[in-house]
Amino acid sequence: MKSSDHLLTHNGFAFPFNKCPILPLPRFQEGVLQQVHDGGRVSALFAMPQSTASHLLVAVISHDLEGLLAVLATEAAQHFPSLTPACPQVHLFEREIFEQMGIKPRNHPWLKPVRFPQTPGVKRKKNAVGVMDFYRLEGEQIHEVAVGPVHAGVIEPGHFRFQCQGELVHHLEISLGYQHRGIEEHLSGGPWPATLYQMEAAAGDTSIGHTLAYCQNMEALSGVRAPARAQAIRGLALELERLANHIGDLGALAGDVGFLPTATYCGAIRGDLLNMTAVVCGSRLGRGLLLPGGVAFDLDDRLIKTLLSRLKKAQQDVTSAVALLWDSSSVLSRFEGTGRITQAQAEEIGMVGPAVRASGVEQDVRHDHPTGIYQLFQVPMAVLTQGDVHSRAMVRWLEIQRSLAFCQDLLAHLPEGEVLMPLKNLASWHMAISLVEGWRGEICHVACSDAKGKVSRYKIVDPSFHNWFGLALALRGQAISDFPLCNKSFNLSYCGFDL
Amino acid sequence: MKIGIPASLILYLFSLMAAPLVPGIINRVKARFGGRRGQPLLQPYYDLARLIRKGFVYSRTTTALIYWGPLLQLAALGTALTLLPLFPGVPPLLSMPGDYILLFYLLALGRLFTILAAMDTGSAFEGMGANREALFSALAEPALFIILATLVHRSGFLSLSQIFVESSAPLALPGAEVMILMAALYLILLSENARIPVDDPNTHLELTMIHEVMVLDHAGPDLAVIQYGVSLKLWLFMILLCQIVLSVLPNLGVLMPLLWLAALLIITISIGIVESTMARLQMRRVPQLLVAASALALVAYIVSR
Amino acid sequence: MYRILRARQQHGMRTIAFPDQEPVLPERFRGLPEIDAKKCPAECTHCATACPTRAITLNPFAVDLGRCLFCGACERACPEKALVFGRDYRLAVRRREALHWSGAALQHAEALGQELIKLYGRSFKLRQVSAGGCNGCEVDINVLGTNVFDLGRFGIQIVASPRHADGLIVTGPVSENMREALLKTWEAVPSPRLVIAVGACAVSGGAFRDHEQVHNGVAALLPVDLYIPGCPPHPITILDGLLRLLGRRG
Amino acid sequence: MLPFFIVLLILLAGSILAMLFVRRTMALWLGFGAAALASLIGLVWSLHGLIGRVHHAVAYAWSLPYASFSFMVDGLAAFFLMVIFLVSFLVAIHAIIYFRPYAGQIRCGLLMFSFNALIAGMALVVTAANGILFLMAWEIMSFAAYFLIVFDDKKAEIRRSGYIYLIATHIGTAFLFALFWLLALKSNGSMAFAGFSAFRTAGLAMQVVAASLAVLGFGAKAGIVPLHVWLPEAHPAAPSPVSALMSAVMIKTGIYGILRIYTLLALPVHWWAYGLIALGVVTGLLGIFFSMMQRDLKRSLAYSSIENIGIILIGIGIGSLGLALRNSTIALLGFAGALLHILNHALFKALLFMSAGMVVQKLHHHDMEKMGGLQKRLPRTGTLFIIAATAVCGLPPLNGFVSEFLIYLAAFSGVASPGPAGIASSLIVIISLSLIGALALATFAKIISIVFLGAPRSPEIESVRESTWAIHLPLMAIALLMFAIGLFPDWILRLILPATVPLTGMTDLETATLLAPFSPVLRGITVTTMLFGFIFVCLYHLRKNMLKKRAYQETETWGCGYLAPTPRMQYTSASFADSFMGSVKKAAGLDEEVDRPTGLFPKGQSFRAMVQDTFITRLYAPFFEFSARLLGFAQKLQHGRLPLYILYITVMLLLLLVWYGGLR
Repeated sequence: MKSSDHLLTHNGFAFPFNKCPILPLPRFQEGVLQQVHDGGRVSALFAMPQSTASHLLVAVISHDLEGLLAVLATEAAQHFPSLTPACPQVHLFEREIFEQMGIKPRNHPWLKPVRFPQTPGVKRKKNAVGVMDFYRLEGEQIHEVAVGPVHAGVIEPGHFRFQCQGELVHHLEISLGYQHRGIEEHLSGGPWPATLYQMEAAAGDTSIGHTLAYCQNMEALSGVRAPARAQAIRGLALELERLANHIGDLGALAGDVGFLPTATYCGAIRGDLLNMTAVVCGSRLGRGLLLPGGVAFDLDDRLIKTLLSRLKKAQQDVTSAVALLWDSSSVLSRFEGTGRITQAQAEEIGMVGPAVRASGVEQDVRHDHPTGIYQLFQVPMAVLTQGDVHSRAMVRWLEIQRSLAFCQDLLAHLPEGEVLMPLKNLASWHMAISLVEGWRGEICHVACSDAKGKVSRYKIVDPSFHNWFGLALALRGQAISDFPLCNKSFNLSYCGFDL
Repeated sequence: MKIGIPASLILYLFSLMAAPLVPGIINRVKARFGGRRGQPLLQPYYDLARLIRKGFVYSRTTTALIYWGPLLQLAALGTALTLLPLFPGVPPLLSMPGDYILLFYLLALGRLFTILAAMDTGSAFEGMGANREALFSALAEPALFIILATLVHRSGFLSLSQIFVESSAPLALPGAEVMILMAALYLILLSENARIPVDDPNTHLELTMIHEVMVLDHAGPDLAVIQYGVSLKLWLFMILLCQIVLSVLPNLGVLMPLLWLAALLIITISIGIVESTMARLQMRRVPQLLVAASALALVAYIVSR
Repeated sequence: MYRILRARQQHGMRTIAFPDQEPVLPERFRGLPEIDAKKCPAECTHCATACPTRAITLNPFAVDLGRCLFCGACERACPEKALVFGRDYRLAVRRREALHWSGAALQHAEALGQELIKLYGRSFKLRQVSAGGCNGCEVDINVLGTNVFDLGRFGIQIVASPRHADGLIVTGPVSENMREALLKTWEAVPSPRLVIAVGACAVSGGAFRDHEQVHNGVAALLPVDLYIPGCPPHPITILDGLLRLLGRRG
Repeated sequence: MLPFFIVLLILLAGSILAMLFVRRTMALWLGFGAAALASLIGLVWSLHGLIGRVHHAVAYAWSLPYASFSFMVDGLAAFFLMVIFLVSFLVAIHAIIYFRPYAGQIRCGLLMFSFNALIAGMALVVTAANGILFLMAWEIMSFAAYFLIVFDDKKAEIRRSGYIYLIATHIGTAFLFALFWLLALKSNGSMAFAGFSAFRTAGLAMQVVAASLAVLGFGAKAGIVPLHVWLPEAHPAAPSPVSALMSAVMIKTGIYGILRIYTLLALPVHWWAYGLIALGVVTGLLGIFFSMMQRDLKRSLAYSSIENIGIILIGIGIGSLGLALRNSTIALLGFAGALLHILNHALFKALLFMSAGMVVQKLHHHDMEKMGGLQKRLPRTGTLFIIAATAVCGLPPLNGFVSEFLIYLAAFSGVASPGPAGIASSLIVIISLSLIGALALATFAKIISIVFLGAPRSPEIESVRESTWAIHLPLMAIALLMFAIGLFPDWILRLILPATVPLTGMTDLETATLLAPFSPVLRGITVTTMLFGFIFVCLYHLRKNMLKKRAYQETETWGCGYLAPTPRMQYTSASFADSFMGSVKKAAGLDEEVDRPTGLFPKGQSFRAMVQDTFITRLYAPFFEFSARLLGFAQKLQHGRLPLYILYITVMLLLLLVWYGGLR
């Protein structure tokens, strides 16, 4: 790493943007490739308008072992040579840049729409959502299966295009964008009164995760630190969110193979976890809990006791419910070997979260780039190597146990003090980067402020943005009837991707 | 060829009425197992009553086959039930040597047109379901006929009514063999009626369903016909199984109706228990299950010689 | 098998007694707001300015519950504690105007007409369409299917195909990208058919109101028969709305 | 016999007139009209013979050594004549309109000539009572069929199909030469059929050899696996009405031959029954399996003919088993089932090929993967095809069910019979019949779905329109006949009984007595199917009344709300067949050219699956390659052309030499 080529920073910190060197394009690209080669991971790559003619390309590379974030920047005008052939993990970022700003990555192998924005002001001709040049396995004998946007269950909209020979899937391509609500675009000039609540709804099942990343950025930009007690409550909420979703996922996985006991019990236990969040803040999804500067609700001893006893109960319940799953050979035969992603694949496409940990990659923001309470309380990382549905389920189960222990520990040792600090004005010309390990994986928010201390560009990278491609790869050569199972084992967000 | 007595007619009408109760009971069992209140016992009837009064929606791609399918299937099932002795000792409405061939070929006719109705929509989902249905039922067919051959072979009679009604000790199979035979028939029952471990009647995922996905485009009264047909088909297979069970039990005379109901109830509950405790098989494992059913039936046949 | 039975024993019967008994809601649950207008100082606009969705209008005071995110910002902002969130979870209404709440009792959702009640009273199947929803409302609809709420006991079910459904349960502000899919789904539902809008987004656009990428709710495209506000609504609020619609709670 | 000769005369006149006036549209009426007229007369005459149990036998001297113009029409021959003339009549009428586009072309004249010759040849084959005459007739029939197959001889693959047919059929003929030579040995060199019965005294080994030669020689024509390979080549190549005629009746002459020889041998013994059952099971299962795998519509139908030959063989087999077991009920049911299936298959396969032909004529190809949505555009053709397909699956209330029912009943009787012998083979019959039936259902469900249902897979289908009513009339007649047989099987079985007489060796009275208990059974089928029809009609009207009062919406097929569904989002024929192959893809002869998508961003891969007949690729191709190498010297003499043809001639010459030598 040549230090003159980039700026090194930490998770949850802000820095004056002019400290970041603007490199010539080739050096920028070499730098990105070099850093990825040295074990870095592209957490974000985006463009921000600089003037009418040119844009600034900014790359945020996570160095997980060192706990550092490298920021690289360059100027780009109409087009640039695509990095995708050399570094596949940027392929969606480049497509996004093309779609949002019209800067074309030349020789991009799959330059297709990402979100099909329909809004005026975007320099693209109107394109119908989901209608694109899908990969096609030629030949009249192949049939395509087109699933979505309206799925059979209560699921968000997305379009899945399978190239099938009978039951065998040769290729799956995923086309999203149906949930596009323009969150990123509308953040410019903010923060607005509704911004916090849009963050809560960026991915509604990850309200705490996204809002936390947002709050950390706002705090960093305004130079305020949330009090320790608030940090602890945030950690508690984040883990409760993880618990609820992981338990729900295990139940859903059981449901997908028609294994009723675990499916029903986990469904109910998930509700119990959601209700614990509601004990803290009145909302099952943690809406209204997090504020920039702290949290809106404190916990008293009575509530802590309630939570502790409920956690204990949930622990017993979930242990017995999930044990049934691992005891049932009919379930295991469905899980094992299904939807494999190798470690090499996972690293190549830059996957994150439990999905990558199931493929043998040690990576967890709570461990690698800890902020807030995670600097004080450790959560052991859960890593498995098979990369199949079974591993992804098992990683969740390990994380459930560790999060349960963490929450109980935390509640027993809650720091004293205030829970909310007033926020100051945002520093001008600063950039802040915030990573949070949401239950799906790394959430990356990058905030840039302009001269007036308003947000000039806000970039959100949901873990799903990295992982959808993994799901598509996992399906190659699989039976199409196993798709729902594979899909659930990833359980990715559509709205978090579409924003 | 014999025409049945009023008792047969009453039983026939009773079957037509009672069939939707079976999925209702299965759901109650599953609810008990799952720890929930669950759907009302009569929910299948409520559903039928609602569907029959709803409007129609048809795809522009489809032809008349989309509603011919369900109608033919129901007519086939309605006819098939007249050939089946519904109660021990009471002959069916119609009977003749080889009636079981006609019975299962009528069902096959219904199946062909159900498949065509599904394929009529030109949707890959329905295609998938139709394909699975065609394959699995093709594999179930030999097993079913081996079971029938075993019955014929043991009893020496050529019609269902003779096998189950006229012979005094119908099968006279020793315990083990009849158990094997019932196991085979039970597997076929689960597979032909789209139950776990072959299909999951509760799943809502287009890509894994078999029966449900074939009727994705049927609405209103057409769907009512299909759902009623589904319960009739389940009833039909349960009666067949029940007859085999009762044929090895002693005749209890006046208590026979109770025994009959108990047997039906036990079969129903057992389906609910299987669904509450087992996971679904992977799609490519289902053929193995069906071949296993054939093998079981064959063992019963060979052992019974 | 033995383990399964033991687990069953341990987990017990989970279905809540609602609607026969009132539900147990968390202490901090934010339901229908309560206003004590007498406490309001003249010219005070704190609550209206704090509201992220501008749901509050003053002079006369009114809250558009359809826009309200139940975030509690107004409650925090009110210096006099004149506006507090109550614990009344019954929020579903049949007409959009009924959500313009000005302190009086809410006009709870009325049951469907006699004919439709006869048709759907004991059997009601819905097709869910997430039209730009954030998976918050979806989560709380999904939860209705668990054995805690056990939607099935009322004869209500979420079905796989719109052809099998009697209505749509729509979440999200209806993004432009979902508009046609929503309409196609609607076309596929055999009549008579209903539309249920769940969540602030589906009712009014919620936090995304006036984004050019969204349509500010379902009503812009389809006739809505039941509005269930909240962000997201508590499952019990949704259940209450559905049961009222079917005339099973009055 | 006079009417029979008049029939032949009309056919001959028709052929000649058609050739003379080939340049005029009228030729179609002359050629096919003569065929229709002759067939009608023949039909009435054969029916008269069948019902009235009139046996004909005439013989005229012939200058050819060992030959005589000797004809005999017993119940069996009358039955086959009836089938031949019935189908020929209907196909000829259909052909008058079908071939209109070719009117005035020379090749059309040749077509009609061969068409009439084929009918005459078939009629002669089943009436000939002299070995030489029989073989002459056999060759007339075979060559006529050859010229019909290569009607469209501009296409290389059609010429290739013609060669394959010619080779296969003449290898078969070679075996027949040997067979008749063998039979003649025992009757002092006489080629008269009547004399062949002396062969009954021959030893078991001789019997086995004769029976094997018959199966090989006639089996090649009938399409018994593994001698079936010409069938899937020839049927798609020939114009569809010709395929109909060939598939419906010509291949049945092979069955006739087997049955005829059967009456001449001292069978039945167990091994003969087992052999036939085994052959039938293999033929039936492989036939339907390969039928499922095809993407060519007519090829798939051709394989289905092989399957049905299998069912017929199973029927004959179980009939023989009945004789061997001295259980005349089983014997009678088996033979009656087989004979009825011959008639039934003739009907539904003719209907299938003719209706498929109308599809092919509109689209100019037989590739199912490019079809779809035709039911909406060709409703009459589609409905007729669906009726025929339902029958071919052996489903009630159509005719196919009745014949399969009889064979089933024979097998179940075998299972129920107290003796241990034959129970196993009866069970095998039951298992394989049920499996064949279920696979046939799947296959035809696939064919109907891919061809007629769903959305069109190629744009030219949009403009396809239905033809005139007239062309469908003969097809509808067939459909009506099929329903009639399906609904009133009792009646049709009585018609067939005389044909079982020569096979079972029973008298008319005996067969009638034996069958008497089955009349109620068949009437039971009538009642049950009537009840089924009644319930269906009630339901249908109930729905129709509902539809009047209810809201009705028309929309697109539910596609998850996706904006731009395409016809590619439909199951394909290959996809449907894929799961049936399971793990035996390679063994099934599936030749997949898959360029699997690899890498993260694949581009431009393609997939192609071809199912080749394993018997061609694994058996014949290596054999002929080997022979061709062996005959390499001849290749040089012939400028390296057509080694296979040379092989054929050489084999023929060799066999003729042997034959002559043997007789002298």
